[in-house]
Amino acid sequence: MLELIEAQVSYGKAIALHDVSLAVAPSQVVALVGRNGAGKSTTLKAMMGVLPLDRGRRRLFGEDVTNRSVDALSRMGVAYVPENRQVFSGLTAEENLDVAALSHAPGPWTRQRVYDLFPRLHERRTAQGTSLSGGEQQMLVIGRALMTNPRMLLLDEPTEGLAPVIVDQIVDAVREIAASGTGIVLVEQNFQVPRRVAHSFALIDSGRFTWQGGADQITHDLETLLAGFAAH
Amino acid sequence: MTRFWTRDFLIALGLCVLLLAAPLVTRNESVFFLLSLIVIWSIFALAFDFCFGRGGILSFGHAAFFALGAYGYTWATMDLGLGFGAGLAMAILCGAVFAVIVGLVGQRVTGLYFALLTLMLAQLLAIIMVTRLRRFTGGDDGIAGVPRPMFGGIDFFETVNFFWLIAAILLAVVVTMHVLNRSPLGQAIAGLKQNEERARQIGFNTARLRLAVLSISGAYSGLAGALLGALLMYVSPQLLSWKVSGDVLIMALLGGTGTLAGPILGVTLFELLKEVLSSYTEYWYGILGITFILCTIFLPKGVVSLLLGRDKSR
Amino acid sequence: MAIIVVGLSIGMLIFLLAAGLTLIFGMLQVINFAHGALYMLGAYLAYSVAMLTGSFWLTLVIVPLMLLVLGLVIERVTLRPIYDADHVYQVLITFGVVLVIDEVVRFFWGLSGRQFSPAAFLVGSIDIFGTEVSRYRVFVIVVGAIVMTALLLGIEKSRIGLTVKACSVNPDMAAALGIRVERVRMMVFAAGAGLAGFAGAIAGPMLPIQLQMGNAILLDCFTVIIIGGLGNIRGAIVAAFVVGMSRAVGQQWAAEWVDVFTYSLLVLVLLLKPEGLFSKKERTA
Amino acid sequence: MSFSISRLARQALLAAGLVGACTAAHAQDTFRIAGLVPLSGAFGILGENMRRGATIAIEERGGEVLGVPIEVVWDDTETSTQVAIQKATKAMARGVDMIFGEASSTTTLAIMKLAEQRKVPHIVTLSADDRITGADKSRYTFRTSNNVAMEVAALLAFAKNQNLEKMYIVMADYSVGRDLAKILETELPKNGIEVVGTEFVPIGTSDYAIILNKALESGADGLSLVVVGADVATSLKQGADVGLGEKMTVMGLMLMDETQGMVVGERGSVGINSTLRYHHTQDSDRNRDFVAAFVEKYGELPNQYAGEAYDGMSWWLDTVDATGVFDKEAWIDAFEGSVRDSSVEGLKVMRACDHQAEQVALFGTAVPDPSGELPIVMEIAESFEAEELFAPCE
Repeated sequence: MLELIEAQVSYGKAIALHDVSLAVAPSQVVALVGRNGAGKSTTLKAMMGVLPLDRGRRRLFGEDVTNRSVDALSRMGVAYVPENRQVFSGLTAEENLDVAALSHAPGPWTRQRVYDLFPRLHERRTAQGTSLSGGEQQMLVIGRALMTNPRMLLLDEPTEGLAPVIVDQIVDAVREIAASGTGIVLVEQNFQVPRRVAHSFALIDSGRFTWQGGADQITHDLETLLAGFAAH
Repeated sequence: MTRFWTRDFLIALGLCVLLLAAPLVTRNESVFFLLSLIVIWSIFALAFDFCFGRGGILSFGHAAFFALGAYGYTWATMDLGLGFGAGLAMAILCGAVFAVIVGLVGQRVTGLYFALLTLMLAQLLAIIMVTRLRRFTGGDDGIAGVPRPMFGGIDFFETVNFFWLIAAILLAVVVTMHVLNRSPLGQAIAGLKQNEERARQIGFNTARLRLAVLSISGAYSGLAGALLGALLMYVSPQLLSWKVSGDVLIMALLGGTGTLAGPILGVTLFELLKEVLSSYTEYWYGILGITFILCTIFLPKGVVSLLLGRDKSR
Repeated sequence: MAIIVVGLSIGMLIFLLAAGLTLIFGMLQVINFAHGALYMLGAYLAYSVAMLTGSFWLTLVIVPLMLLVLGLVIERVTLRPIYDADHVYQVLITFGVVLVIDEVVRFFWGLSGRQFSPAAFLVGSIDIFGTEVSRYRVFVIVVGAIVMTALLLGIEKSRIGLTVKACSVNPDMAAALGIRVERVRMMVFAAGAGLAGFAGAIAGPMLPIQLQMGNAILLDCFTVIIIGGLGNIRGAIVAAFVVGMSRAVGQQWAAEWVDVFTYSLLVLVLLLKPEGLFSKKERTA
Repeated sequence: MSFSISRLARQALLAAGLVGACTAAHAQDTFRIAGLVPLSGAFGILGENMRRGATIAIEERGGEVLGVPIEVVWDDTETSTQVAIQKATKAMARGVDMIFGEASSTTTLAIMKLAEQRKVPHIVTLSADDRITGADKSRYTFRTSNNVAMEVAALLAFAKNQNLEKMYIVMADYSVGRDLAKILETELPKNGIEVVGTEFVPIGTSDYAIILNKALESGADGLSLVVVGADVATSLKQGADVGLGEKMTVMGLMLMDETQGMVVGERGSVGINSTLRYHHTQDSDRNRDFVAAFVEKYGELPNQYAGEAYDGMSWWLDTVDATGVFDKEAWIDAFEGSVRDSSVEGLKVMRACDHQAEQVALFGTAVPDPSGELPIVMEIAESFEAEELFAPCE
């Protein structure tokens, strides 16, 4: 269980998150939805420890990890896929995967299993990571995150700008990863994608959570409201 | 930047006045020599910092402007037989012209690469001046007998008198720089440092602004070089050494960049430390090094930050 | 033939230094002005180790290790506290380190130059295709080539190399994948220092061991890393040989023009291809 | 800006008048010496030995002259004229009674100008440029050591006696070196020796391998290797790698002595020929005392830099002491024409016309030390009397 408890985060003097609490359990997919600039990515960064908390705590399976560094959190089983992907330039696709395994003990996720999940990556494994197409790069960075054998996975807009057929592949992958026991926080502006996989939702606006609940609690009205965000 | 009498400006003026008042306290000639060095290097450090601290342009090659100033003064006074004023004018011109050349050559190069470019251009100039222009520069031997000024019946070969003159010039440099910084040009330059992209969008010709920064900095550097030549009565291509560029960078950063008082304080601290330490211990050089390291870690905004505090209006 | 041997031996020495310099730049984005001082310290330490143990071979092992440890300390004490500050301050602090190392050398070894001899069979000359060349220089070339190959393989093929590359390219992402970036930085700096120490030890029997030995070669190293491209180790190899050979060939036929030519070339590289002649991709610094 | 300069200059004028009016002479309670020598950089080894030699000269007289203690301040000129001038100017501002140094001729020439302006006696014991006691001579500067002309004369005579046919010249690239090369290029052919090549090398060059190889391949049987400071060790050491001394007759100015031999090692040193300004084997009471004092204090034999420095300093201080007055001009008058029959190098005469000491010149060859203590010792191969080397004063 990865938890953010009453966290406040700010950039300089501007407060970006106000007392936000969010939790994700193993095999769970939590979707974080909101309009552009609402604080979705900031929440994710706060969970990963990329941004320090002004107030509040961060907990991983009951252990307080508020003051742990990013790399320590990664070694404890939290993986992060940033929104602009950040493929390592100068490295091949396969090397991009290998980098992730460097600081982690071997686990169920191997290079082979990532290739099984995304067969396309196997075909492009010797190509420069940065020369891959957008969809391939997205698969690469998800695969790279999986190579750390995470117990918790933070995905920032994995389907942004991708063709529908690729989006389907990503959605299938997310489903499969969750099924294997990993908890996932999925940040999306597009409501349609999380609707297909998420078990619960958090709605964020101006750095505050305005609504949280299970997928079954989403009413038609809410859906319209959420769909409205995506249009912005 | 609303008040004219900022705390920084007042401190810088105070330092100048302190220097000018030194002859009232002591008549020890070697003290004046030390103070003269402080004054001249202060002008040079201010010139460097105009480029780095105000304009945001890092240079490892300021020795070139400095040395060309010294040689310009020497040529004007020794070969052309011109007076002190004309010699200084020539020095300022030489410094500024080479700065413009550097600026034009490096028009498309920015940041660290520009700094390296200035270093290489200075090295190139040094080599050409030593090996190819031996006739004009005296080669490795340099030129001895560089004259000091003669006017008003004052004997400027007296260290004290010469010191008064250059301290007054430092005061003038501080005042003109402050006025310059507050002028529209100075404001534009400040904008250039903060955000070059934005400055361009607002409609400034940033390329021309960079040239202006460099030429002004080169001019002041040339002035400082000329005064050093006159103080030592000697010039040589050693002035072009990259260590000179390194020293001025260290002094400015030690004192605090982007201010008027900082470079003067940095130079003063550097020279005094050198003087005091070397009289107590043979190992002053290393202690100086440790001092730099500690200052960089614990006083990253320079010694001047102790005086300015968080004063935003500087 | 003599020219080639001399040129290659100079090139090897410059490469050993420039490799560390360029790796450190790639990883830390810092131009390490203390690199020449570390090289000089390596040469003096090698002299003392050779005097104390009587073994030339031991110097090649002990000195790099000593410098490696020193590198760890320097990184931890001076650079680590100011990583977040402007890079200019890191350059400044390496200037400070230069002053301290210079003083340490003056303190322990005084002002006069030193010299020591290599192992007996490396003394004297050897006949290669009818010209006599110094045995020691041939040795320098061989050892340099071994180190160069090891370094290249290490960076291109090993886990460590992969780590260093990832951290150089994108330290934040590397951290998010669990890599202890700070530790990698420290290691890279230390490895660079160790290489500088190795270069110093190997230069000891060939070049004069004196206080200013670091300054002269440092400018050559800057030349190499600029031409080769900052942070580019393959570029450094090619550029080191260009510089080494041009020094040798220049001395043979146009001694007075070598420096003019070198610096002009540098200015041109900075103007036309600031990322270096041998870089495929653009780098920002 | 010009406005403020002139206004401030007027104020400076007023103040200068005030300051000038109350300048008072102060009583002399010490004899102050500024020792300006390079202690670091390429010439560091020279300066350190000069300091040692001069220190013995001061200590042997109990650290006093004219009944007052001698206060000597050694300043490291860092092998840089720039720095030397800075320190000389400061020393003179401090009000010293004499200046001792420097090593480099360039620097000495620059310091001379300052000394003349400030009317401070200036003793030179190493710089050999002819201009110091020639074109640029000054009332305040004296040279107690050899000049280039006499060294070259010795070198030419030696080369001739060796029956060499072809000479290659490797010359340090500085003003004295450029002059020297011209002299050698004109004078060697007159002695029947062809000059097959001349190479100028910047001071501080770390790799002489290519240049020495050029000399080896030039077909010359003689090499005039005129390098200075740390370059001596560099070039000879790298020459040893390719057997330079065995293949050519290598000769130079102050190229080899016992100290240098320790740095270069036996292999590179044996067979090297060089002028010797001073040699510790000189058979005289004063020299034996000096060598003993030097060995006791520093644990090694004095080299030429130390010997010459000792000689100049002790000669000057003896002369100053004999005047009995604290008057710089009187000292200078006394030193002009002074005869030193007990110098560590035999008879020396300070010429009044140009302030150059007349003395013998020595030429030595490095041979293995029979006792095995040192890598090499110098054997005096030729000795030239002052009359052969100097034109009489006009």
